[in-house]
Amino acid sequence: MTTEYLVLSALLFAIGALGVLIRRNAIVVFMCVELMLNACNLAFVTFARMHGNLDGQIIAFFVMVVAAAEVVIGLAIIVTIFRTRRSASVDDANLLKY
Amino acid sequence: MEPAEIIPHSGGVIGASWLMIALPLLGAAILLLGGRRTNAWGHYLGVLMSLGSFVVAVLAFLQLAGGRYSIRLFDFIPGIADISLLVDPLSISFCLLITGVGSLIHIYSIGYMSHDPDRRRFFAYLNLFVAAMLLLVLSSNYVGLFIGWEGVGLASYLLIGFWQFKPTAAAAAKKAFIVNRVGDFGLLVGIFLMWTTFGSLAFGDISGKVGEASQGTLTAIGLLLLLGACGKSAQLPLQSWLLDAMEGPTPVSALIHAATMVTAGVYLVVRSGFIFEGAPTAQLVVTIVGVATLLAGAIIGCAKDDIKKGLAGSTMSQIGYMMLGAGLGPAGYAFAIGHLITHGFFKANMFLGAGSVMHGMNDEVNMRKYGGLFSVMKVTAVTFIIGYLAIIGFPLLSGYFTKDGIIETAMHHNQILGWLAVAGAGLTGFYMSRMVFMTFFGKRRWDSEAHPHESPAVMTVPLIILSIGSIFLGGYLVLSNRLMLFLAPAVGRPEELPVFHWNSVAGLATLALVAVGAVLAWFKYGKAEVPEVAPRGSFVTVFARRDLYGDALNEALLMRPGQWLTRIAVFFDNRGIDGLVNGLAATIGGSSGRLRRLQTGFARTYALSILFGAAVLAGALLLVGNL
Amino acid sequence: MGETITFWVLAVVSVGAALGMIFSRKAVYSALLLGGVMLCLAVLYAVQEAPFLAAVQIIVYTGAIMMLFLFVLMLVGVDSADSLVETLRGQRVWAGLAGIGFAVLVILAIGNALFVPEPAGLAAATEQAGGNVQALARLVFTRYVFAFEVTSALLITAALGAMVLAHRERLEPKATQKDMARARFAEGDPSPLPAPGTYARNNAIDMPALLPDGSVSELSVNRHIARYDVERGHLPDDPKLAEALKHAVEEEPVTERSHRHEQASSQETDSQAEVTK
Amino acid sequence: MPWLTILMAVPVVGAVLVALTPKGNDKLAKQLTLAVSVVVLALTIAMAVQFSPKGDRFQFVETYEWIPRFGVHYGVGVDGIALVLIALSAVLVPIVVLASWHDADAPSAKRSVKTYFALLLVLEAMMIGVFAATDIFLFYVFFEAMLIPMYFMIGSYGGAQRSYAAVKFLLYSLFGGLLMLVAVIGLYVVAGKNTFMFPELIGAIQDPTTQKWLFAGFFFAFAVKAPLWPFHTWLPDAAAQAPAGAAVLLVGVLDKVGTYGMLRFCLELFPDASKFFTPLVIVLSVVGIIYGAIVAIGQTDMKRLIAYTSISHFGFIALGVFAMTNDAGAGATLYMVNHGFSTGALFLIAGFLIARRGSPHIEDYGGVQKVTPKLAGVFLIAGLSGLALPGLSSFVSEFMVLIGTAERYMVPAIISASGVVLAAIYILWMYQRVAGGPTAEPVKEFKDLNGRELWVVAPLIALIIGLGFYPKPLLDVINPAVDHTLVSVQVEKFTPAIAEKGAGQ
Repeated sequence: MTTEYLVLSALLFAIGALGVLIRRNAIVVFMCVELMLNACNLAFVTFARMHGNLDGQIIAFFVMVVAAAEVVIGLAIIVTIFRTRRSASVDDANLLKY
Repeated sequence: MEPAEIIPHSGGVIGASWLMIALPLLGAAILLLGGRRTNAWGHYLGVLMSLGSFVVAVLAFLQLAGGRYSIRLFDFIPGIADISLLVDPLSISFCLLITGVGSLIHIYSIGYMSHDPDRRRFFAYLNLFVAAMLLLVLSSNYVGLFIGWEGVGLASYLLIGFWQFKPTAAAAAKKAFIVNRVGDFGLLVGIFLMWTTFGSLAFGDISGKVGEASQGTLTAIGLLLLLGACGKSAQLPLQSWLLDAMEGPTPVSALIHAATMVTAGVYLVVRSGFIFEGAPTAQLVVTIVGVATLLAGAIIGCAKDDIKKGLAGSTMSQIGYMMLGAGLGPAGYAFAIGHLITHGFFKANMFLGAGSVMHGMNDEVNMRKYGGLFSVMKVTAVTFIIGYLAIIGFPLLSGYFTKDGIIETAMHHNQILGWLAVAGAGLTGFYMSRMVFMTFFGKRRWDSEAHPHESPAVMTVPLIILSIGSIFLGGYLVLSNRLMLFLAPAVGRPEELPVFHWNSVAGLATLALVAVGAVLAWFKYGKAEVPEVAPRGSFVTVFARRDLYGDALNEALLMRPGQWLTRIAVFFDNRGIDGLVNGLAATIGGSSGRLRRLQTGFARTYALSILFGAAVLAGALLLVGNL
Repeated sequence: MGETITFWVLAVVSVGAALGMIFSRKAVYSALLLGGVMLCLAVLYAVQEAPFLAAVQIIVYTGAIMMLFLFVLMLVGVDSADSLVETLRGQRVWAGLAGIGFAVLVILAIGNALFVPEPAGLAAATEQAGGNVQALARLVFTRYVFAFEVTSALLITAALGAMVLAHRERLEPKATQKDMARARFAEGDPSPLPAPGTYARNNAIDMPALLPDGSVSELSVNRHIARYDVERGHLPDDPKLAEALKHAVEEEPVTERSHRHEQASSQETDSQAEVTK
Repeated sequence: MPWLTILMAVPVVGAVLVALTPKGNDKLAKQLTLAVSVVVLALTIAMAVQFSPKGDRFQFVETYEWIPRFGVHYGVGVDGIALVLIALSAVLVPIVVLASWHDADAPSAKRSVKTYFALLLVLEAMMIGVFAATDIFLFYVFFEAMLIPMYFMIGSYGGAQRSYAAVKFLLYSLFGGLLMLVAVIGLYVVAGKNTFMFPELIGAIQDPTTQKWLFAGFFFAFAVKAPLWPFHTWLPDAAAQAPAGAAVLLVGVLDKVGTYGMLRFCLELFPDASKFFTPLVIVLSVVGIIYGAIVAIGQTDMKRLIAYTSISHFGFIALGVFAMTNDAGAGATLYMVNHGFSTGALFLIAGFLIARRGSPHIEDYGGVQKVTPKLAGVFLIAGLSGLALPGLSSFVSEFMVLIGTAERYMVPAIISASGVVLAAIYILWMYQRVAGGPTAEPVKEFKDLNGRELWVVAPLIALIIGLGFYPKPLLDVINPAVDHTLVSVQVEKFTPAIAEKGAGQ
């Protein structure tokens, strides 16, 4: 049974990654990142169950905390960029190059 | 007869012979470090130190009595060489010549340099020279000899370039040093070869072991030493510096470039007699070089209008005679040294005389502007003429005995060499007569502002003393073989002592040729009008005037290729090696510049590459898991 | 059996929602679909013996994080739809390849791995502590206490960071009421904007007001209402009024009031610039 | 008493104090630096007096564990070779401080005056450390760390092209150093003795192939550092751009680390590889001697010219090291010291000339002798020392190197000896153009040496002349150390072609 969970997790992760690659709206990209994190959490929870060990759940818990912090900062950055550049496209923020 | 053994010695005057070197060295140090404070009395100190050396030399000579003593001073390079002195008849003869003639020239210089603001420095250099020259002749091994050898080179450099502000003087000084260095290179390599062969550099050790060395090695060493001697003594092919060296003050020309330093090559060959005697080929080369130089010098002397350069050519020629004598083995050594000593007197005499003439003629050196000076400067003229008679071998004067000895010995040894030497004597008769006639006789061709006058006593007294030596010294040394017997403990002597014949074929031929030369000179320069501007002259004259194209040859063969080589090397260094390095840097920089275009700034492109990387990793894990 | 059904239903829903999320044009839809995925996952956590995480998932993710997303979407502009035309050459193709390749490889890896046929279950682990939450708490405060403490630092830092990032530095002193009044009088139009319908012939809110001199005041119409009218063709019969409405729609971007204010401030900066010159 | 640690600590503490001096009081910083360097010199002399040449090989040994896990020690100690080089550094630093009194004041300097002097003291500590280290890892650390102060001294206080020169210097040295690091680690691993201590690692590597690889790593670093032809092009740039004082330490001491390393590490750790590579090294050295001299002749910039003469001289040193005879080895070691003095003097005096004229180009001078006889005089003496005139110190060492080389390799010795002619050309031609001829207009305003400058050159000239006539004190210290090194290398002693039996007859 657990294998299916893992496959689902992999699928969700891949979909999230794809979203990161093809979407330009920074907020959507960010959502895709969240999706990837969630996919990982699913895998952790599944592993916890598989091995009869709560550590996986603890890690998932920490991932959530970190994700929360990350979202706060990430969104703040997006808002700041939007405020100055009137754009939320990740392609527009390409000054750091060469 | 073999040379005598060397005995370690420490006491007495001989034990204190290091004073000979130390005194002038101290003088030089005081004068150089003391600066302007010593301006007032510096020249007296210089003379005093030189005289002090002379006194020590005389005392040591009196105590020597034919012995050979070594005096160890201090350890120099442990295991290779120490600084120690060898006092024997050969070295003491040189000491007497150097300090004796040197002191006279010191005294003379007080007058000659009296108007020069840098007189103190001049005396410091003279003292330095005397010290170095004495170290050269007194050292008991080749390392000490080499130090003195280069020391006199340094002094010569400093004195030729004494008037550094004259570009010609600065260039001549440099040239002298560099050409000498070529010779030094030979001497240095010779020393290496002796070290690897004998494991020692002391004269005593090497002469003891010389019999065990192969003849090839000895020949190689001999030729290398000869190269050194050629450099210092201005023998072919390293003769070109000597004529330029006349840029120095005249006392310098007299002391260094006539009487003493240039004869160091002869000293080296005689001192290394044990090597040359084992290597007949090297000896033959020595004699050939000697004869070639004596002729070349004489030819150059015939064409020079500059009185000092004429004398310089003559010096070359006379050293050629000495070299010839030195290449003839024990029979020739005594005559070579004898000629060296008498030449020291009469050539110094003539150089100082020339200096005296120049002193009176506003430093004019062109003999075509002289003429008829006899009546104006009698002392100078008479002493100069005595020197002249000595050098052309006027019977019973010094040169007659010593030069004749060399010619006779050469004739015994090899007829061709002998006759060439006779021809050289004839040339000597011509060019020296030409010099005397052009300078002291004939019409006065002076410049309008020239007011020739006799020099002060401080200059004429040394001239008189030297001319006395020029008259009597030769006869004293040669008759009854005094010098040969005196030197025998140091250099050996032939089994059969030579006997002096006034009526030998060679001697008479020499006299005849000299007379012919003198008469020719009289017709051309005494009786006939001497043009004030030199006529173009024949091919031979031009050839001689240009120093037998020695400089041109050097320039074409060494200087120009050298300049090219330098330019190529500098170019190669900047463009080749450095270019390679900088090119590598530029390549890396360029490719990095292109590579950094990959950083587009689009976060999504980076994310794509990350995902690819992750996929590759996953694939790799899968692959590894399956293996 | 029940778990299997739950899984398959939720799996299909969550994958569908995820795909919808990445392909929908509008960011708000994406956000809602993501919320859906998270809810599905919460249920799956619950199924997999992680009730605490299921609750946290709903509270933190769906409750807090998704709300933050929506807030930001509102700030940035809901109506700005994302163009789906790709601008980077080859990005979409390669992204698709990499994504599919990655998924396939990971799934292959999972399929390849040797798992115990039946999961061990967490009963043993939770039993001793007396429940999932207690067991987690025990772990958090014993073995992971350091990480936990560090997390607290992280959260504080994040909060501070967000404040710093969102904070806008005031470049000029805050305008007092006095300043605002002065500025308004300096503009030469101290009166309030005319209310719609003043001197109107009917009392509809979409009718432009007439000024005392009988002319039409464009300022009196709310432009959103005007746009609605223009789009639906509900234009008044009076051509003069209709013209005023259309005009109001065309001048959409800035309202008259803010327009005025901007002019004033730009003049101010111009004069400042002159002074500095 | 931990002499060597004190010797390193004093300049470091001094550097900190100098860096802490109040801003704007440059004079205090300079005086403090001078005082510290003189103290170091005094301590060095005190230590040298206690050194006994016949005693243990390494003396004043201190060993403490540093990184026990990898067997890295803080291990210091000196033998005769290291002692004379430490003494060289200790003598040169006060002279350099005095000579560069105004070097850092130039408006073009990028950093403050006190920084320059603090860097100088730090450099001194590192120079002492690198020669004193008996732990190879420690040696490596000093070897690389020395680059830092020198980089800043060139890059912040140098001439117009200083950035280029400083970066080139750094990159060259780092590149060599990294190869050496690989070899150091390789040595540690292959030897398997879990230690970096040099005395314990002698003879640890027996496999010839391994020896060759490790030798190559070490040698390359040292060849760049020395620098040996063809790795030399950083030196003329760095030396020409560095302020005169820094150039003295760069060429006088830093580069000696290269030749010192060859003698100490390459030869003893990898004797078989050294013998294998000897022909190559000798060819490089001989090429360097001739090539450096020829290129020096063609230079128009005084400092570059001197730098190229140094390349020629380093060829002599490397030749002496790899000739592997006692005379050549001792000569090479003595050469390292003498070269420091003579080239140091040349650089400093060239620096005085440049400070007066503001140009390093030879053609901008002329007739200096007439205006400033003292300056020209010391310039000539330093130059003559550079051309190895007998009676001056370089002659002894050059003679020993050549005669020692001749003992085993006659032809290279002869070719190298021709360097004496070329040396005369480059030095005397430069002197002729600078000091001879008519006085150039700007030269007429030159002032002769002032008191400070006299104090700078007088000790150097005294040492040059003194060691030229009586090198025995140094040789007595050096000879046992070199003998010891060559015993480890296991080379046969030189015997002349005609054996000693003839001596008694």
